[in-house]
Amino acid sequence: MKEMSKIVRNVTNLVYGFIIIFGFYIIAHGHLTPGGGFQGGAVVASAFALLLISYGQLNAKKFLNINIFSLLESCGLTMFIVVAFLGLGTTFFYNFLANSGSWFGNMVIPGINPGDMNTAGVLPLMNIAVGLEVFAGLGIIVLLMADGAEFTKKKENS
Amino acid sequence: MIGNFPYIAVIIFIGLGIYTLMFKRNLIKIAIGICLIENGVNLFLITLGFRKGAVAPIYTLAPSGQSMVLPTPQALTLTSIVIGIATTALILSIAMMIYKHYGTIEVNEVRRLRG
Amino acid sequence: MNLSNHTPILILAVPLLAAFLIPIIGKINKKATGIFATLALGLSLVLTIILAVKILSVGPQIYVFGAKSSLLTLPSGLKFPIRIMFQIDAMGIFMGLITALVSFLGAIYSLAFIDKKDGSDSYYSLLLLLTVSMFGMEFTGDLFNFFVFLEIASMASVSLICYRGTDLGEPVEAGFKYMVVSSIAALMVLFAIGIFYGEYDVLNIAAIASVVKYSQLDKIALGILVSVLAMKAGAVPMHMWTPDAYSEAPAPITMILVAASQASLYAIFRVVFSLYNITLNTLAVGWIIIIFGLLSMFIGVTMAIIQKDINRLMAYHAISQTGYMFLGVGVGLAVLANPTALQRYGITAMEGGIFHIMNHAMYKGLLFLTAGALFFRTGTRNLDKMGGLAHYMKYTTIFFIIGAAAIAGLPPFNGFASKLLIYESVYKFNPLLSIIAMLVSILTLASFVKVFHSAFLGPKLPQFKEVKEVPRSMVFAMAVLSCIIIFFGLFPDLIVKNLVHPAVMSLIEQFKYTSTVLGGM
Amino acid sequence: MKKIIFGIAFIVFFSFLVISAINMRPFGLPTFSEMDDYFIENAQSEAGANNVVTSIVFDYRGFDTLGEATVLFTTIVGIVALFRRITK
Repeated sequence: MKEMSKIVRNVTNLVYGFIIIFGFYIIAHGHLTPGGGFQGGAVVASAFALLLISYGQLNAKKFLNINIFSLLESCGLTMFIVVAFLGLGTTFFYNFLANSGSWFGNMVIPGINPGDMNTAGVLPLMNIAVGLEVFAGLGIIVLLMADGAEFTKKKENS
Repeated sequence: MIGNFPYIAVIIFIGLGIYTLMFKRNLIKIAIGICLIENGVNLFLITLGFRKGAVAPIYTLAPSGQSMVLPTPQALTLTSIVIGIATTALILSIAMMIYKHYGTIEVNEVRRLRG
Repeated sequence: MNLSNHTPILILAVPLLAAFLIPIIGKINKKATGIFATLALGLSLVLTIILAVKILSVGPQIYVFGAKSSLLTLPSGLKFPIRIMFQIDAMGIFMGLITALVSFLGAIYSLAFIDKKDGSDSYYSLLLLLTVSMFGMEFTGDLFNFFVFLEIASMASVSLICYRGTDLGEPVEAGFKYMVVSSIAALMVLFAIGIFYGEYDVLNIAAIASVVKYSQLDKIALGILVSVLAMKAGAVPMHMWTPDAYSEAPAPITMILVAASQASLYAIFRVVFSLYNITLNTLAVGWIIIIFGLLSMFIGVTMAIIQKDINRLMAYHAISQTGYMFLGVGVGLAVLANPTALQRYGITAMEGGIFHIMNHAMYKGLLFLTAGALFFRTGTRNLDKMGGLAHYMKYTTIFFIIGAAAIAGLPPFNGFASKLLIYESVYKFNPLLSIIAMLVSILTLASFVKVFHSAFLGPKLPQFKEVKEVPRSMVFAMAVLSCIIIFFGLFPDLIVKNLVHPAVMSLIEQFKYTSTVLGGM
Repeated sequence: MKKIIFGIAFIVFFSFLVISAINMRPFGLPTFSEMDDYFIENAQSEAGANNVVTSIVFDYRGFDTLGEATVLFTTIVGIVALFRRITK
């Protein structure tokens, strides 16, 4: 994949930060508004895909590192399963923080309400864990497939 | 019959997917066929959850006094969409690997897949 | 915190956590990943045995995820469960024992078999994930959860089949074939789940079983589920993926793939017996399953005889042996609505079929491992190029003889025990079926005599001068399997009475399955 | 020959699909909805989340979500294993 024109690169520079922030917004508000870990993670990963195609694969390798992504992915999944394990006092996946008064533990007003970030127990934690996993995972997929495409093209030319 | 129109759309999706898998001999087209079936099934699940005149099942600033659509199919579809992404990614990588080894993505030119 | 209540989830969660951690460990030390995976699977095996003892002495176990108590299936006066649950009865734990044992031995065998420098962290991670998915398919009591685990199983097995695909073309082709087959199967299962959800608005297997009406839609759902799961299990009209996948995967993975296709087989039995039971037309469905079995037995063995590649030959035999399980359980299903015939020979036939699942996993695993050992030392799978290997690989030869005798149904080994149960009970149902089964057994013996003759007997060949016995961990895995085969062959009554009979009864008595969830309704 | 067999199989399968589509309950009018009504009523008090879908995804059916994340992880590990010689 070659570097694209200067217009594309400049627009990418302008936009990708906003895309990432929007993705994290979706992840963080998963328990209040439409969205959640998967959707937000996919949005963040699309920012990486944008960087990859506008800067070309070789240049993008300088700031997108597969090893870091792979570490983040494992961390996200481990965090997810550890949160599930923490409920093991009662059952696996027990929502031990909901309505407890501590972290994310406010009582929610039944019925229609404007929404409170500090509710829903382990759901926000799991959203963050899954968001981390999904954006790192999709990032790895995109980078690896770009590598593979480059390799097959090289073989075609030779 | 006209009330069941969304289900007809679903089976057209699935039927097209199966047709592609059976009669097309190109790896990328086979991947597209699988995506079509997957979209059909996702559409089917979402269709099951619809309730006439209802709103999305989210309480944050929802319009008052209206019923909500069934939430379970949405959760199931979310799961199956992510699984679909994973399937597509894996099948395309395998197609790339086959292209690397044989220089073609036509099934007829690859030895074992012919049968 | 009482951990003994949480054994069902720990069986899955321990290997799953290990699989997530292995990429991180692989960054630090590549060699440690194999040991780590083996330890996790060993722990899982110990937990499975503990759970099995508990289930066989106390009764079915339930584990509800996220509820206030792990036994709380019905919250606050509802008539149906809303949460995902594990529902493990004697049949589930029977399959669980096979899975745990086979994957533990597979990991031990892999320690020497897999090149440590080249991507071994991915390999062990996928192996753990495959194990987890098989456990999930066998333990779950929720249809959608079953679909999720089916997808994990297909992804992990496809990746493992393609594992040698970096240098060779064939593994990738086999992987592509299996990928297409398993995606269609999983999506059709999801379609059937959608039909059930649209009709009854429940996803729990026991809850659906209590309301199922066998209407037109239920018939279509049954047809879809049985045909696609039979495709995943490798029954004959849809068997085209089996020889490729079994012969191209690394040997320990092939052994686990056999167990994975048996998990699909288990799902068919679960659908037919626990979900529908006598609401369906048992005679017709039973005969359909018997015909699947007959076709698999006969076509599998006739295709096997003409093969030159040792792995493809064994793969066709695997198809053929799957036929015996279909035959035994199909006869049991056909007479399910008829209590006297069920008592007279139906239960025995099912015992034979279910016992054969375990026996097949053991001896077919052993045979694939010996084929892997031959490939590991000689580098070829072609029978025409082998010869005289008994001079160099004494242990492998002994293990191969044990496995071949077991698969052919010779007396002191376990294959004989289960085949005898099938022959004598099926004969009472329909003598012709029993005669075909015996004929297939004879053809199997002929085929393995050929393999033994061309691979092991004969003079010493010059090109195999450097060949020596395989490393110790591989010998250990094969030796354990051989001991189990001999033990099962010597004391079949013990196993049938304590393990197989409870499993059969838990399949037949649908009422027990639903009442453990729905509380004696 | 093969095409004819495939064609017959396709027609049979498609007619099954058509039968199931015709027999399905009417669109937009669920016959039973006890499980979903339970979720809509109790998600706020039990899981404490305004978004009922998220509370199903991560609380009531959390184990499915673990499986789903595992599917993604499996795929990634598989692709890494498949491309391990190329990316080096």
